Amino acid sequence: MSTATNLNFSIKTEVFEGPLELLLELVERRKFLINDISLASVTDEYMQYVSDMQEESLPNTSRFVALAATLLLLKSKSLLPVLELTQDEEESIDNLEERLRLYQIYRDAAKNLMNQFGQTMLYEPLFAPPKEPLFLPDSLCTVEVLHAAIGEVVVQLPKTEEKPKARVRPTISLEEMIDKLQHRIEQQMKTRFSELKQEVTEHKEVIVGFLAILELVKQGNVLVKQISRFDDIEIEVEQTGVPNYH
Amino acid sequence: MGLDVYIEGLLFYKAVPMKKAAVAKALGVKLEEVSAGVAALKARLNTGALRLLETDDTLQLVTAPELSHFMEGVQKDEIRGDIGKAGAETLAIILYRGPVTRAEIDSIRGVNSSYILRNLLIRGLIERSSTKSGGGYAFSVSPPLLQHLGVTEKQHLPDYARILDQLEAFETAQQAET
Amino acid sequence: MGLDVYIEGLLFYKAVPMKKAAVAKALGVKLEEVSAGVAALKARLNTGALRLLETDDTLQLVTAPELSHFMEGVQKDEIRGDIGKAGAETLAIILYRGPVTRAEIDSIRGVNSSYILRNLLIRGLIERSSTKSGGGYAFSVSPPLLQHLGVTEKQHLPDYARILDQLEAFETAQQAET
Repeated sequence: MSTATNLNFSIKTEVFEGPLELLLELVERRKFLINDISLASVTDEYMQYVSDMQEESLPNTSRFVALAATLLLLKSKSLLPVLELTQDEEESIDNLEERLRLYQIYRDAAKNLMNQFGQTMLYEPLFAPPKEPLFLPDSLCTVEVLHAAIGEVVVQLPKTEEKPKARVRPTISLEEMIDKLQHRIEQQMKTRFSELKQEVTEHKEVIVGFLAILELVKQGNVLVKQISRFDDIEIEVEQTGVPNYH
Repeated sequence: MGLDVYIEGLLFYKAVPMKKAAVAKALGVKLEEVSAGVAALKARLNTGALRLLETDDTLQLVTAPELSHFMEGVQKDEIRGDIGKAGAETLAIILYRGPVTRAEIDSIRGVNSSYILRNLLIRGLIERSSTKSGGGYAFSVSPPLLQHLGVTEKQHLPDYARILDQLEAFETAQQAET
Repeated sequence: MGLDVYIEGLLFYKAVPMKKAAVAKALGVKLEEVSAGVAALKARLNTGALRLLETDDTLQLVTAPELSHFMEGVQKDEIRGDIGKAGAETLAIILYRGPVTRAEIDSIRGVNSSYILRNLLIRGLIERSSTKSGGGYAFSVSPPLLQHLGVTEKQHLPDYARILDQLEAFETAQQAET
């Protein structure tokens, strides 16, 4: 059992409606402020949660995966500053912090609303039927008008699939996303992550394996040797140094 | 807060004449105490739009006689006004689908209908009756409106079967969800 | 008699929320004059059982918050006091940012809010109106929402000013960046 798994333990039992809610919870749980450093540091936990969601085929996983992509970019950039990001990607990272800050304001306001709702009611009068029965039809009280009105009502009936309940596979999986990112980093850094990837088969292992490599690079546990000026940079990982996340 | 404030709130909420004994009971006080509160309330209301109408054994909040001319005008305007698009939609649902509860109407329209139902009730276009299950009311079109519309059999309403099928399909789907 | 008395009489008679525009029309005055009357009425009501509940575009007479405990014992309806996390977040966005479109709400919450919006509409806690641009609806605070929160206007919410400050600070920071 590693520390990362322990941290995830209580998160797992909670249900999060959306990715911002989950991310904010992870940041606040560590009493962090919202910035790129804190977001990078909770990326592992976020990925773990989404990975579990995907495994259980929970609805709305795709929402969480989309944000996971941004988080991974952010984390990759923080660990490998030489990684070049497109302008769009830089923006999506900046936006994420802003969105989370704005969401935090409303989420806090919501907590107070929830406590206050229904506690002190202001009452309007009960309905008092008129003493003498009236009958006041108007120009709308014809079969034609009411037929048209019910037609409008039927057209406006909401589609029943509005409530999110169908268990669908996300359109893009975490593995696909990580594959793409890994490919890019390989291209840019000319490293050989793929060699490591071959050793792991479970998708969860790919995910955490990738994160682990990023960590190892950062921590200097990786031997980088440039074999010659034009050769690939090879990464050697001491197996004992790889955190075991699963 | 004085007893007058409680009496005022209670009468405002009930909106119909209340027995003094019932007022005393709701406040948990004696009848004589109600009388003291009533005197205080009358004195306080004096500058506003409301008055306390008192009979031997009842109390009711009403608008001041000074406003009676204005209130008559308001009532006339109300009669002249029409029920509006939302009113027509609600009435149509009650015509085709009635007897139907407020919850069912709200679910079909996707918005709360309670104020609209009040207006349709006041205008005598619909009626309400207690539901079998006891939870709230069921609404139906009033007999005078049926007559006004010239509808003798609901089945003869245009598109009756098709519309009812669609409403039923929707309601079944809603129930399956919850 | 002052305009405040007419407004009070009118709202008492209607018993449900009235559009400010309809109040102005019934009184034959301009909207600004209604505002002056509203201020006078609020001041006068202050010692009694009733309060004037105000949203951006409606007025309604309701019982004072001080009476809520007593009224709770008098009334029969079961109040559903739960709105849930998703409901509360959506209401917060509508309270502090409304009128607001579903797209804006979705973007702030990072999830699709159509189901929760429908639920809040059916409960009467929010209102929808067509947007100026004509594309879809904008959602705003309803009188029943304020009734449930125990305030006669949203500005009276305990942390209204604080949250508004935070939102302003956020927007200032954003503008400084760009």
